[in-house]
Amino acid sequence: MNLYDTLFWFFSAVAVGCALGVILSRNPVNSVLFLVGTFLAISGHYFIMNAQFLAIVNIVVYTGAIMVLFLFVIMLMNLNADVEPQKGQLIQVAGVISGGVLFLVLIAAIHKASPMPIDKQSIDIGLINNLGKVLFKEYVLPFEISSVLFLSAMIGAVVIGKKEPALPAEGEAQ
Amino acid sequence: MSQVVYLIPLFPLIGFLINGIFWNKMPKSVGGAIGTLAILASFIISLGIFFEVRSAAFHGPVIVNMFDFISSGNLNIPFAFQLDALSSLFLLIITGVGSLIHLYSTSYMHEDEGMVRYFAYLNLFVFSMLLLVLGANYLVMFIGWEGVGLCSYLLIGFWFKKRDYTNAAKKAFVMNRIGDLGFLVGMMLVIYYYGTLGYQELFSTLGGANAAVPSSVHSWIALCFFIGATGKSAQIPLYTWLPDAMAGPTPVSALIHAATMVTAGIYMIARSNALYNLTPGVLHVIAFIGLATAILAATIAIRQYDIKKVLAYSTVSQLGFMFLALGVGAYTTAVFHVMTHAFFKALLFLGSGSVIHAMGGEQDIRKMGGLGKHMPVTRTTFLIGCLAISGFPGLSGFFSKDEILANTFAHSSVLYIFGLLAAMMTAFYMFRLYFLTFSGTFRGTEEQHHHLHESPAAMTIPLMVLALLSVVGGYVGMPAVISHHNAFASFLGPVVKNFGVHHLAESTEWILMTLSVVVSVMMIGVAWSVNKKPQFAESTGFAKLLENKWYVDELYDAVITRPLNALSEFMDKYAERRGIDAVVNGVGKSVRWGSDRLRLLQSGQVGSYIFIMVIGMVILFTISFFWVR
Amino acid sequence: MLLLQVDIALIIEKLIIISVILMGSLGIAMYATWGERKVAAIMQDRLGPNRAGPMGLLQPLADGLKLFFKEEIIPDRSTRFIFILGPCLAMLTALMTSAVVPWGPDYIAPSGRTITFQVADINIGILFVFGVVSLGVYGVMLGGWASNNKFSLLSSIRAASQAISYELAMGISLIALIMMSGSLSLRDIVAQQHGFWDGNWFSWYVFKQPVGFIIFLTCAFAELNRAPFDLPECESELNMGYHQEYSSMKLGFYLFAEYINLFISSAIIVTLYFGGYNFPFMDQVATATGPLLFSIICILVLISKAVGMVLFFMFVRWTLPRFRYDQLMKLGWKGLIPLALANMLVTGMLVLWVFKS
Amino acid sequence: MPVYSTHYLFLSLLLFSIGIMGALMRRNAIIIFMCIELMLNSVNLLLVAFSKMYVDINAQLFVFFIMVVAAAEVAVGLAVIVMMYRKVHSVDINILNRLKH
Repeated sequence: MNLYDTLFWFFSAVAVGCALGVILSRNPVNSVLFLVGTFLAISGHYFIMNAQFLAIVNIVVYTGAIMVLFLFVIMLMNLNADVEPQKGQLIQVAGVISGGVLFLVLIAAIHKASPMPIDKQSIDIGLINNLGKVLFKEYVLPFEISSVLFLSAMIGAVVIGKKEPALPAEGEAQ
Repeated sequence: MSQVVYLIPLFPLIGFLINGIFWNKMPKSVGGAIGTLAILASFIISLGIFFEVRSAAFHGPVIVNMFDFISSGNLNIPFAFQLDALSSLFLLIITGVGSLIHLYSTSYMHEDEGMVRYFAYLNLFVFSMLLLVLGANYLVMFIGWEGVGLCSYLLIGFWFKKRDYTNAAKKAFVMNRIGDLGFLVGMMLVIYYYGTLGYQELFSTLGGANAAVPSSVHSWIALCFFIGATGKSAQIPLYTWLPDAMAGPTPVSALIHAATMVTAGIYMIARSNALYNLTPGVLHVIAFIGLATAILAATIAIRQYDIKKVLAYSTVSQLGFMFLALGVGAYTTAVFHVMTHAFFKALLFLGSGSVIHAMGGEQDIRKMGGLGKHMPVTRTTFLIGCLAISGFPGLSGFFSKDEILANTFAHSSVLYIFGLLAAMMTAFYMFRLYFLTFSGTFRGTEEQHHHLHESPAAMTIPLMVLALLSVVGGYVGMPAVISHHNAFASFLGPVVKNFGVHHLAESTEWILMTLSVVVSVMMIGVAWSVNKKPQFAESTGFAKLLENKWYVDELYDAVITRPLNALSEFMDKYAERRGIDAVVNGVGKSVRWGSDRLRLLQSGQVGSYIFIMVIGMVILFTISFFWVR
Repeated sequence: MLLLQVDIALIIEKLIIISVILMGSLGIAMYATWGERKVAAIMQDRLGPNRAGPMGLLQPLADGLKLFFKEEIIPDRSTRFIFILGPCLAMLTALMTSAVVPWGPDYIAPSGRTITFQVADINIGILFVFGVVSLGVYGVMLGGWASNNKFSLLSSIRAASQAISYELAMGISLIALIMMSGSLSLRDIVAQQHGFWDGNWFSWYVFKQPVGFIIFLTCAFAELNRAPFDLPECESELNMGYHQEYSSMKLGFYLFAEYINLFISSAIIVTLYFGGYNFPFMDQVATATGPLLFSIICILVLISKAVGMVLFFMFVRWTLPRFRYDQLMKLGWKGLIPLALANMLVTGMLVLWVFKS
Repeated sequence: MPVYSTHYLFLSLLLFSIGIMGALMRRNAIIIFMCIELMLNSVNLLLVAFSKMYVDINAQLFVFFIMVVAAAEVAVGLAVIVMMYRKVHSVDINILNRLKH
């Protein structure tokens, strides 16, 4: 068992464990932290697959920005385990069963797929200059469009989150 | 010159657009001038094209492709114009007579508030008519065909405030549509069997190597086209719209319902001569229908009192003559008669317009009489028109009608006798009209008598030009016995191939000519003697039958309209309400019943939606991975 | 670069470097507290700490000892695990940044072995710094929230939004620099600033990117929560800020993390804009001395530059008054980001049209 | 036991299914939103694995774009949730059943 495989199993265990933590923990803040853990584990996977750029971008975007926003919102609303709405036992069991059935169906469908070895290290396609060349040559239009998407999402978020003028101002730092 | 052919329809289109867009903002004289000048410009280019086609350097038809109109699979129909002897001749007739009538209209319609609108319609009509004759395939012809039908509708119902007039317009439109259906079916048959609509492609493959197409198909196509022609050219059984169409302004009657649009059917059949030459049976039908129409319309014309109705029935009758000529295979003769008829019938209509103008809108000839004294120009030109249509020797009608009769005689002497009968009646009713109108004493009111006057120059100049044409127009097609060379027939020869026309012995032709002249002159005399002391008693018996147009309208009403109405009512009450409505409502009700139950699934809880979505995903995956192999 | 191809010697070498850097940063951070008090004293014309040891040099040790022996208080209604996690995260992220800083030039040992004075030369060093900095927010946020104190919560939210807002301007200002350098690796960037005078212009990026430097510096103030942007811990509004409920070594962690951050940020600023370990006439020095000595000189140069930067931070803290929160946000969003964008645009045009080589 | 592409396949499927379970089990809109992010990430992981497997860089660019879309989605989605909280003072999705009426 070499380092690569060890790291794979380690990150996989962390990812799955943290993912379970996300859905099982009662406190939303804990969920967020577990999700951060999952994302870090996934970034670790990217690292060992030598996709360094994506790994760092994953950290910066997901854990550094998106999850902070989640945490932000949860803190603003002061959500904790006490106010967490809970579903009935039956619904939860049904959710687990249907999710599990979906998993089993998909596994059963692909379990015969011929395993191909992941060429872990020898290829530098995940490095930033290779990625950048393709991104700015072949995907320049999607890139530009996604920037427009970003802009519109930003404006949309501002418009949605804008206070109605009738309401008194609330302290929100967003 | 042929490369600028698109200008010919373009000018009227521009005129239409200008007049149509600014119809309520423009002074009448400007609108009239624009309309007239547009047609005049077209006429000038048409003249150029005509001389180019006539020149020795011209070989075969020129096809000018404008753009690809329909391109789908193997079917490729370009928007193309075809220039040859036939189309250039029709161009001349349309634009020439058209510009004269436009000029006439500037004066005739001057009192009318909708004059600019009128000119817009008129330009649109000319545009459509030019498309009809210029098109290099049946589709372009059909566009023009529908366009002229539309304009005819618009112009007949021009004074749409009168209910009768709009009804007449509707009648014309519906009748035309019935014929158009035939044309459409014919076109589809052509596409189905030949995969093209272009004249050149179609006629070159027609009946030749393409043996896969059964010959009966040719007959069906020919018949369908002929049905289209009967609608547009007012033949039995679709002729009743034309007399009613006299509701429109008189210049419209002159242009559309005498000179141009109604000859579209003849143009189409002459154009499709290659097709009809393959189907002698259909030609017989055409000849028979044409002759029947000629006689029927002539008999009706004898007992009409409306000046325009007489002319209308006369037009129907003359169109019947043309179809008779087509039916006996003498296409060039038919086209020749189209041309001469365009001259003298337009002249007669415009003359009657002049009379109506003078009478202040009165159209009943029983209230006229003695007008010749007051309007000498109208009288003289009208007389020339009457002589021409009656076949007086030396005038245009003489040559064309005589040629038709000669060809008919060569075909069958029985048909000839009936044709001669129709020609006799023509002379009679035309001169009955003339005498009742222009000679004798005035029978109208004092006020009308006071107002009688000659029309202004804008109206009399077209009359004089047309009268001149009516006199000399025939000399281009003098029969071989007189000039040894029928210039007209040889001009059209490359395009229009006559079918089964026998050449008569010279002596026979002279005899036939003399006979028809004698008969005509005789009938003029009869008409004079009958109308010397006109009395308008309530007619009885046969005369009444004629006066009521053989009760054809009533017959149609009883045979077609009423049963149809009854059927519709029946359908409305039972099939529609109990059958279709029940089905439709039943579908609605059952959907409603079902959705009442399905609604319970929609709990409004997002969670349950996700649940259902996941379950659906599982089921779909299961099916696609494990069952569907 | 193959990330996971390692041998035992390399692992040992890296472990040594890591521990030295950790110890070094901790030590420097310790004395930064002393330095800060001394600077404050100088600015306020007083003596500052002078009891423990000569010139009060033992003061940081005494302070550390005091923090160790303080009573550990965990508020009753706090979220216990996260309450402890907060300072740990703050410390962790503070220390992680140092991994990509190149402390000195390569030293080729007599055995032929190349020793790089850098924990990891990943080719996306700057992005790594960003990733870690963005994680640094968690320590503050979680600590403030877990305390279950509204002042702490407000403070941590302030800290987080301030950090997120200024990260944008910081990143954009850095893009301009990256455009010029053409590499994300800090090692390459330092190598490009070799010496002091390169050809016909200064080689340090502070001269090539003055606007970018100013933006970056301003953002660094905000990221470090230091005056004039120390809104999260402004006593007049929020008592003590997010570490109000902390005591003992957990408080010590927070304070320590701040000074470590201060030092590492200074090191990074120096690396990016002031040539890192490069100094004028370094080639002559390199030939005059042996390679080992030269490496040590370089490391000392970098550390002294960083210490100078730290002193600058301190001087500013005691010079400028604190901003108001809305002024802070306005400066960040309406001032620095557009400026950084314009800088990026101008740099891009220059790189594309003027300096195309 | 060496690592093959199927390992990544199973791992990302597992993460995806956990995400789905979470979306089904929880009523907190934010948690559901987070579960969606988790599912997106599992797909990203699979894409990167495939990109390594086929030595194709395009898959990694798709990951990049998925991140962009996810970020935009979070911005709008969280704004919506904040707005919802402001109106009904809860993030329970079961309260949002206006669609029923």
